[in-house]
Amino acid sequence: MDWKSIKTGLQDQFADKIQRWHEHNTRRIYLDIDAEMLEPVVTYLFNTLQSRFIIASAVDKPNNMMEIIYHFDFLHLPQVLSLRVVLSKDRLEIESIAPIIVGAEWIEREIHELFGITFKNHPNPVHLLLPDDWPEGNYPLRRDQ
Amino acid sequence: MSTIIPIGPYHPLQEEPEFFRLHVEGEKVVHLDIELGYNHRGIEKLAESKSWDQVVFLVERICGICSTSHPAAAINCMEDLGAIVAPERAQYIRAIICELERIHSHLLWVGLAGHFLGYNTVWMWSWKYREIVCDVLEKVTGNRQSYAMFKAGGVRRDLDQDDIPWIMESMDKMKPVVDLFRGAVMDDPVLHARLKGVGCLSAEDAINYAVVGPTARASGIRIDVRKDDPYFAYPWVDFDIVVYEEGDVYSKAMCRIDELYQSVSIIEQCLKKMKPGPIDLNIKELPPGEGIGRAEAPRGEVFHYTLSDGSNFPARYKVRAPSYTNILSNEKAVIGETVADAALILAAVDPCYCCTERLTVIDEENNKSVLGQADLLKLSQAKTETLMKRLSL
Amino acid sequence: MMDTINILIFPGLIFTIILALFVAWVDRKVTARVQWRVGPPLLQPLFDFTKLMGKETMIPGQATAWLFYAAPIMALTGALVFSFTLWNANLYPDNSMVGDLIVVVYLAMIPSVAFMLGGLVSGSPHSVLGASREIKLLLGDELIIVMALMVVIIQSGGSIKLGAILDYQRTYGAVAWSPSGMIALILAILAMQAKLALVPFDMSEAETEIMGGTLVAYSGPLLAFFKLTQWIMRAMLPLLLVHCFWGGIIFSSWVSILAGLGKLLVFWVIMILIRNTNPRVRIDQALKFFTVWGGCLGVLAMILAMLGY
Amino acid sequence: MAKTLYIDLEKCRDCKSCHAECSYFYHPFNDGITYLREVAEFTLTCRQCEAAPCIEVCPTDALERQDDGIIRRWNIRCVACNSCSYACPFGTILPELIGYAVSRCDFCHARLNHKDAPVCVDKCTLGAISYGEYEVNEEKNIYRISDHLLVHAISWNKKVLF
Amino acid sequence: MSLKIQALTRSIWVYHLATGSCNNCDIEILDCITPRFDLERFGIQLVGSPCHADALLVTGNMTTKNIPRVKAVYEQVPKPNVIIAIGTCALDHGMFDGSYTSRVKVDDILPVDFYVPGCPPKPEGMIAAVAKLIAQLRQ
Ligand code: SF4
Ligand code: SF4
Ligand code: SF4
Ligand code: SF4
Ligand code: SF4
Ligand code: SF4
Ligand code: SF4
Ligand code: SF4
Repeated sequence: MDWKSIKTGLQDQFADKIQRWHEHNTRRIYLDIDAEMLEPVVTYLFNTLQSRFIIASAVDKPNNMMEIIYHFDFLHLPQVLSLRVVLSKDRLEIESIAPIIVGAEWIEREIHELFGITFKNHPNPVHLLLPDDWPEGNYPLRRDQ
Repeated sequence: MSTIIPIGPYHPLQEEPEFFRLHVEGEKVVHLDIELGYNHRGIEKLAESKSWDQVVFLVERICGICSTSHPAAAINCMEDLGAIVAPERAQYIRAIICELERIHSHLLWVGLAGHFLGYNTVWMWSWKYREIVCDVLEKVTGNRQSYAMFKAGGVRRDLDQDDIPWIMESMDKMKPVVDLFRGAVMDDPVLHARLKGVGCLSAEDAINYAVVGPTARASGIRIDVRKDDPYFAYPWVDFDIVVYEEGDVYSKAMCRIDELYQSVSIIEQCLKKMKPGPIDLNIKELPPGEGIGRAEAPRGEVFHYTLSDGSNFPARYKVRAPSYTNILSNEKAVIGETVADAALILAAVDPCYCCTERLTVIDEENNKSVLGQADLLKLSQAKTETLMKRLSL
Repeated sequence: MMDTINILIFPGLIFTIILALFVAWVDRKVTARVQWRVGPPLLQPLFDFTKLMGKETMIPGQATAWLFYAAPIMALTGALVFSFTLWNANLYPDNSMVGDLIVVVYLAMIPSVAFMLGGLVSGSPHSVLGASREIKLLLGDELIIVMALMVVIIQSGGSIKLGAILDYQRTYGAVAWSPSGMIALILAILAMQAKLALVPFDMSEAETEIMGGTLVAYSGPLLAFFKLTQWIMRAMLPLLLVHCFWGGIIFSSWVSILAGLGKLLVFWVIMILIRNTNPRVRIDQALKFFTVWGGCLGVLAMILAMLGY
Repeated sequence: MAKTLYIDLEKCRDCKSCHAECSYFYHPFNDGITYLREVAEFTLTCRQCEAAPCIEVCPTDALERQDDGIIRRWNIRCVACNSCSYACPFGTILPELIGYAVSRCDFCHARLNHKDAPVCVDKCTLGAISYGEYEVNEEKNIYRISDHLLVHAISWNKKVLF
Repeated sequence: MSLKIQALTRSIWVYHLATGSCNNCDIEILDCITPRFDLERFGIQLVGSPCHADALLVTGNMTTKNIPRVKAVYEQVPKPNVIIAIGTCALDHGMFDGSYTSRVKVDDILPVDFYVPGCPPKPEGMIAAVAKLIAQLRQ
């Protein structure tokens, strides 16, 4: 599978759902999508395009926003595709992708404890890194604390 | 009733504390719980209060074994952010350091794996030969670990042209060593029986758990950042990706040993191709924006993501170490194996070995440990012995 | 007077301890050399021992205190008496008071039992487990030792006197040179290895193995006693083999004394080499090995011995 | 007309220590005003010497003259040794402005949407910062530094004065 | 100088305790017992149980999650003993100063006797430290 067909595949499949397609350079591609679209896009990426999940990075953003960036790559291709999902801090909730990709389980737990984002339908939503008696509502990587 | 075997969090040979809970029924492992966080130092947060230069030093201290792969990913990340291309000589030097580290790390693994199988002598021997690499690193970078060589846009120290013959010589010394260890693993029927077919991770699971590095390559997945997303001097040198199909512990071991040859050859090629020239661009600033950096650590792909606001401190720094995904995959690999093998399987992904060194069986009812780490170690070593017996008698 | 010297200096307390410390050093030195290391200085075991004597003793909360104290003392006493008996048998083979094989075998068992006891009462789950394994192991290796010694007894005309065994060998040559004796010796070496907790249960110096062993909760002087017991047994069990299979040490001339010590050295080296070149055995495997293979060979050796081979 | 930030550098000169707080989002220790003052000083009061001692003395080549003649400090290279401020014969580089952590100011744009004044305005002890609609006026020594910043300072460049 | 101390200085058994380190210090400690450096020459050896230890080597920057465990281990070490903090982390958090997971230093929790700075200290450095330690104990 080459990058061109991946690109056309994605664009055909989710033409109007992709809010922004940004190529930082030929190897680093950022895609902005709606939170509701995450599940179908990830399913498509993982099952149809056979991408490999790398990790998700959450970023606390100004203006009451929180971002989760899901990074994917493809076997034998240099491209890293990053799906960006923006959440409002008033409703920090997103569908878990761990049911689709097992490898996402830990990072979602980690994001949950460090940023306070809730992952719906996560198979095992408990603390990963912090002690179990870590105060509720204290999210160390958030900037408002 | 299933018994719980906690692994951790302290043991003499261990490095950092982590905690596994093996649920066992009889001899079979039925479930694995992993508890992390004893080592959680909040590096991602700390990175936000360090300047770009300091971030390189900080990520170097994520882990001492991979102490150059994190900086490698970090500078890849910064160079991606600032669209910087470091000078050629710097790229060669970087590749050399990375490969030296791979040799040292793989030898370290071989030694500790030997220890785990009951061959303490192997441990001592491989660490003895590891000193060759440490010497080279000390001469080139000034330190045996934590080399502080990399910076965005170049390297901090040049490699002395006069040292090259000596480094070449050291690399020549490495080859018979690798032959020795390869021969030991290949020809030893006990090891075959002990390692083959144990702890298999299928290619499908490898993708599912997003494993990387030798753990993935041993399952037949041909991924290697050095080839897929070339960085440093890797596009200019010739090397192969070592792939084994079975996904068992034997494949993982062979994968690592074969990579030693590749690393030695890459270093030699780099030393030959290197020309005198500038080693640093002395960059001025990093623009606002995002950057992604990847590097192939001895244990697999290291991934860094950063967000810059244009100041000299990152606004967000995300690190994904290879063990992060590899350790989780144990959840799959150990199921259905015996306790004696479990320790070995956990160790096979090279999760900074230590993680596997802390086992105690806990009786679920009164939560008292009844089987210690040493016993598991013994179980593991005993199995080798049994096999030896079966094969030789 | 002679008796006091006998008991306290030679071949009793002091001599035994010195020999034990020496063997402990040889063990560590050879191990180090095999691993490309320099190894500890000659007096290292002595320093270790003295240091432990000066340390605080911690009694684990769950331990049965008096048994916790008694076990190491019992172990050490057992080992000392064992060693004393053996040396006396070699020194004065004609003295009928020196005891017989059955006594010696029982004496050799005392330290193992004490180890077990210490492990069981210290309350630490690790040591309890270690102890329970040692019990199992004891069943296995004791059987083999008894069978091997049976061969000796049969060969030397049914006598269980230590002196008689030596006499026989001095007249007809060492037991080990006969086919049945050889088999018995090999079995005995393996069993000895197990008894010394060297191959299957290395509770010795190796740092990783101590955790989970019977000694895990011991500290200070009590640990020192246990260590010393271990060293004494390591030095002296080979003497039992020399005595039973190789004609013992003859104290008639310097040459024969040296030759005797040479025999002892051979066994020490065999012991250390086995220890260094082999991985460890799992408990049930060891048991199976001892009961099935060891048992068969033992029976075979006994039959051969009865047939006069 | 859009609202901009306005800094009276002349007032700042009398100030013993800066108490202006900054609500910049990404770094808790960020001090946007310092950064703005640094840029303003370099733009307006620096004499832009031909053989600039500050550039000469900088051990890490962190100072560089831009095409428009204005000196700029590159944030990755600078190690905050303060040599430049001692070398400057006119005292225009204030040591307290040359910090190791280079701060940013985003003029609190996105967050406040031009409705309220940024926190630095309220926290400045001498009232040197304000937020509103200002006009460039060379007569009154008000200069534009960037789209969102106007500064009042006596510029040496002002030919009339010399 | 008592015989006790004399013997102690010639036979130091160490137990190695990582409290959230980066592994480097720990690897270098292990390096000290491998062929190149071979600390067994001085009677120093790693032991597996804190009950047997004379010296506790503490590395790492003491994450909050580790504190109870570290205390539990310390209580098992019989007196007389020495606590040696190895590496900059164990001294002063080093690079990790200010992290939200580590608020206290090693010497807030354990009575540290010796500090070996370095990140990581080289094996030579650790051996030098041990030599100094022995010299001091003998006084
Ligand atoms: S892969 Fe292992 S050695 Fe490397 S940084 Fe991660 S934990 Fe450390
Ligand atoms: S407090 Fe106000 S007047 Fe004082 S230095 Fe800061 S900005 Fe200038
Ligand atoms: S403070 Fe910065 S700019 Fe000034 S001389 Fe030092 S390094 Fe150069
Ligand atoms: S204070 Fe430090 S940097 Fe400055 S001159 Fe002295 S040693 Fe050099
Ligand atoms: S020395 Fe002072 S006045 Fe001259 S260019 Fe440098 S900062 Fe400006
Ligand atoms: S405008 Fe906002 S960002 Fe700029 S200095 Fe003031 S408070 Fe800080
Ligand atoms: S070793 Fe050198 S660079 Fe490191 S802290 Fe000390 S003086 Fe600074
Ligand atoms: S002192 Fe340095 S090398 Fe040692 S654990 Fe800390 S960061 Fe790692």
